[in-house]
Amino acid sequence: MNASNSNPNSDPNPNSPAPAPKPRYTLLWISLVVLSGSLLVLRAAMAAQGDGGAAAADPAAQSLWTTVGIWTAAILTIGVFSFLYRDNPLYKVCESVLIGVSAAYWMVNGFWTSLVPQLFGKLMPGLVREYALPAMPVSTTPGLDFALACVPLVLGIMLVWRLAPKGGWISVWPIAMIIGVTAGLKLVSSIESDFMAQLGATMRPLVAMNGGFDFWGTIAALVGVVGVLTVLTYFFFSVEHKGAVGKTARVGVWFLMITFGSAFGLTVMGRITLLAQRFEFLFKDWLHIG
Amino acid sequence: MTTTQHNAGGSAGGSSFLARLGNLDRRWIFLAMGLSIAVPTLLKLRFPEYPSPMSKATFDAVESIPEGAPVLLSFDYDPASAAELQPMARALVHHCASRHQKLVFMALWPLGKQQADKTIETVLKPFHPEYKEGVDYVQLGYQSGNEGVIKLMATNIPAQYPTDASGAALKDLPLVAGMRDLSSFKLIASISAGYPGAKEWVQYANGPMPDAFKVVGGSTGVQVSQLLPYYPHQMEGMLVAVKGAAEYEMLVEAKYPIAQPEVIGQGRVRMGPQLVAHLLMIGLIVLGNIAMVAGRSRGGAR
Amino acid sequence: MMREIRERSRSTMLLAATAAAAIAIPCCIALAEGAGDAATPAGAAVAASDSVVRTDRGPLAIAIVIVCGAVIGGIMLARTGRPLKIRRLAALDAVDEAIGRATEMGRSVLFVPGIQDMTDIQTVAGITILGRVAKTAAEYDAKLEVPTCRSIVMAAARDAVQAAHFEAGRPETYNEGNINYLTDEQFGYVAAVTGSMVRDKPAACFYMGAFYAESLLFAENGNSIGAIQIAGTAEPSQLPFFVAACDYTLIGEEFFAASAYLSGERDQLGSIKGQDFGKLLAVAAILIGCLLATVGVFAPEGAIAHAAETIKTTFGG
Amino acid sequence: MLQRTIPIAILCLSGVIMIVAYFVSFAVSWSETVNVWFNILSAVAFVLGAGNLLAVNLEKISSRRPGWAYAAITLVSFFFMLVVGLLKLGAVPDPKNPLIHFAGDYETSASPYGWMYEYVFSPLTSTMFGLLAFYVASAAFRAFRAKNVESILLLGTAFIILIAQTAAGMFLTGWIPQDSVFAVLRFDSLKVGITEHIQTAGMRAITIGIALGVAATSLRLILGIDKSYLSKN
Repeated sequence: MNASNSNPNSDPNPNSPAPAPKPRYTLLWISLVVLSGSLLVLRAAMAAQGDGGAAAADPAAQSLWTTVGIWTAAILTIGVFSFLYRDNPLYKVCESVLIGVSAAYWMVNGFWTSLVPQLFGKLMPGLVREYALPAMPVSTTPGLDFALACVPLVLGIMLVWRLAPKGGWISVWPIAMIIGVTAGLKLVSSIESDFMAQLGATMRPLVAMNGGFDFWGTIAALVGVVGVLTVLTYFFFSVEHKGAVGKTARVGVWFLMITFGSAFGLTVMGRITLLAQRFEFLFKDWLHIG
Repeated sequence: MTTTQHNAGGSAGGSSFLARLGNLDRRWIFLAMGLSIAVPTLLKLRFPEYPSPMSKATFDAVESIPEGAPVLLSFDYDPASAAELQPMARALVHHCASRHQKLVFMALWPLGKQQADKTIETVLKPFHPEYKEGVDYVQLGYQSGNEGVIKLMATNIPAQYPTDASGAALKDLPLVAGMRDLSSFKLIASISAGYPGAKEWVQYANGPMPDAFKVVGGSTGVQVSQLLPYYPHQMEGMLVAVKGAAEYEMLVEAKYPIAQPEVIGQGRVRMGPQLVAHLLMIGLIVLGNIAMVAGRSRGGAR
Repeated sequence: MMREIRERSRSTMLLAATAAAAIAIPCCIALAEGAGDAATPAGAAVAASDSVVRTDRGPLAIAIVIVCGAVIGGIMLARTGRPLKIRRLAALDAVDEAIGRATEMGRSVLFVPGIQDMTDIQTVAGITILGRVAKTAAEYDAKLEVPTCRSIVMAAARDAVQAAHFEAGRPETYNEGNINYLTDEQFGYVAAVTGSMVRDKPAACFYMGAFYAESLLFAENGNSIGAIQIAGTAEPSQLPFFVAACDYTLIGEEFFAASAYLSGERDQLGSIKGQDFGKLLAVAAILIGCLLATVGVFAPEGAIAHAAETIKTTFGG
Repeated sequence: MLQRTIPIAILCLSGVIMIVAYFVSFAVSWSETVNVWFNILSAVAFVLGAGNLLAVNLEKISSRRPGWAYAAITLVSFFFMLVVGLLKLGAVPDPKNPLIHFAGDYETSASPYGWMYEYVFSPLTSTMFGLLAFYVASAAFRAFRAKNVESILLLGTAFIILIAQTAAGMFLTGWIPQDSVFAVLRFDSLKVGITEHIQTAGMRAITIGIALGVAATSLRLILGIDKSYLSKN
């Protein structure tokens, strides 16, 4: 780190583009993929048809769709994995489908969970209750609700106005409001729960007594406070990291490195679980093995 | 993925195996990783677990509240993180139900409600049939608003949740009819995969009323470093990743055995691939360093 | 030009005064109504729910005044014309180099402003940095691609990049089509961005904003195409991955300082000084708190132990 | 004026109001109200996003740029999902109000929208997420090299935590008695020591720094010093 913030492992000379992989590797990889792929498909096709796990109790038509669904999911799963080998048409299809489906998913979600109940439901409650949300509670202050719902409506129109040929600058107004509110909220909450609370949590006795003098407890307490102080020193921008400040900041960097190493190690577990779950799906739900 | 790594060592020109290893085509690493997870998954390998202090603290936090007291369970994750978190949710619900706590389920993530429903179906209904909806447990469901939901619940639960997930008014449900704010609960457990989640529960629920209830959290491995500063003062217990789930499962199962152990044994099954994959990672780190040293001693003059 | 500067500085002063007053008002009220109850927040919360002003939040109000006061003080100090020394951040020095390299190689520059909406201050800081990166890119005439995960971020990013082109004196080279919305879904966005990385092979990748699990997916794919990668985030959980896999990383506070640093404006540099002053106060508070608590260990019933406890509760620790 | 001064004033005012509201009892719920506004606003903003998505992909298709077929796939899947979702096609009727079509549940896997979620959207996203396991491995191999003190600390800590996370830690050092002086050398104690003391300290300092950074950035925006979000038409 050398008291600067370039990363310890950065490669100062990133590789230049390289020629295509050697043909013998390509052949090996392709045959590996084709072989395992055909084995998988064979196994899946031979597996009991249509009892896709949980859906076994469902009616026959449902079961067909479940089978189709599991096959679709399996192919898409393998398609995404294929990106690990190299970019390829199957991955590109998966990517395109994912972009389209997910963009629409969030739009539909926004429409039915935000726009309908919170905007239309306030602007024209009768209509919404009649056609979409019969269980929507009747408001005691319909006038106020209407007025409050008009604000985001107007802001929304201003935001979308940038599509219009003239006066697109007006869309900066709602963006300014969003940023302003965010700034105000975060200013308060970060000082309250991050700044003050963390300071309070650091203020601990530097000596641990557990009946008598607790050696390891004291070491732990000292490490905790020294760690916070040295890392904070690293974050000082006004002073160059030289002399005593530099040495302290260097210790701070060590603390940071241990922190990051530890966080990295802790994360691995979750990532592996996620992958294991995908394999569980392929083996159990699709191939019916294991 | 095709470019860089596999030929950058070409300059060594047919040199030693170790030096070239430094520029190993990363697809070999991918293959090794794939196998190290796929094989144990297929063979269902299981290893013993030893409860860590944090998992034990979580267990003790639940044990320390009076039996039958109300508990709020917030499902702040979606299916993407269910692999790590669902085992915790199952064990936690079984633990609470075995102690006859009153359970209130809710979600800060849209798909968290689904996860809560799944947990009710797989754990609560089959193994604790005495639990009646509305009396012993309530499913409030999801409300948008992130930490805003917590803030409002801290002062006024009915304002945030006029009805439960099925549309029944809160005042008609005996369990929650008299609840005004979060201080009605003795324990709040947030199983979370990010924002909003356990951190927000600490900030906005525990922050304004630090003594009203205990907060415990389950989190994915990646989130844990964000939550560590809050343990053990603002958060009494923490379950970390699938390992935390596995350890907690052991603690719960030892005291409250369940008819079908596999229902709350998912966490331990998923620890199998962990060992092999972790060993692989350790091997890779060692290998990378050997390769670096070998490469350095060869190319030292450059 | 001069008139604009004058107008700007006048409005800034005006706004500064308004904001300072507005921040100070609640604090004054809080103090007037007696922040004494603050030592017992739970009790105060109940009492405060009936009054107009949340007296239980008195300590917070004071903390806000102190922190904001420090930052405003830093800005005022900058305006006196004293020389401002801010240490160099290697990651920022590398920005020009990375864009220059991309230009030389005839490849594009990729800027990812995180996956959160404008309701996250990290995204706002990311967009600020985008403005500076875009200005350099416009000067070098490098192609800058900005895929976004939110529609509003796309709108804001377009404004910022367009402004940067104006500032660089090359409004004609601004191309709205390089700043696109992909999808709100985290992994859909990742799939699209990593896919295009592998295909277009940008020579420089910037990741500035709020990142979650995608950090390593971006960074490892960026590495595989040999791009220079500069990351900045205040998402503590993702810092390890950026630190391990990118060439340069702006860690937490550095990321926020970077947006001010890159502007080169005196006011903004002054605010970094203010941040430092805030840190100095934090260090002092920790030292005093620890000292009192340590003394308190030896005299658990004494006044010092009581003081230490009061301070700790006031901070909410 | 309209393009610069007013947005700055709006930003300043809304920021200050939110700060003040935190200290006023009757304004406690204001942040929830604006949160609702944001949700609506971002839902409205989808018009911008969808418009852009359409424009980009249609342009690719009409100009027959390389990969235009994939753009077509994107559009088809987008429209299919959008139409079945917005119109709630094939939704399961609400048992209480079977006659109101739009009251139906469109998210169960029995409806086309739910099916797409369950078998297309969800496997794709979780597999993308699962790819991380591979990248974590390659990052560890490539980046964890003992080049200097800092990187030794980084990789050493990761090494210890990785071992301690699994049964291997117990296998290697589990024989050291818990109450002996050497108990600190047990992998599980090392892990607890590192995460609870060093990592906590590091994260605390990072968090304090970030809090100051957030506060300063927010203030810069509220005071109108940072105006990079403004366009210059």
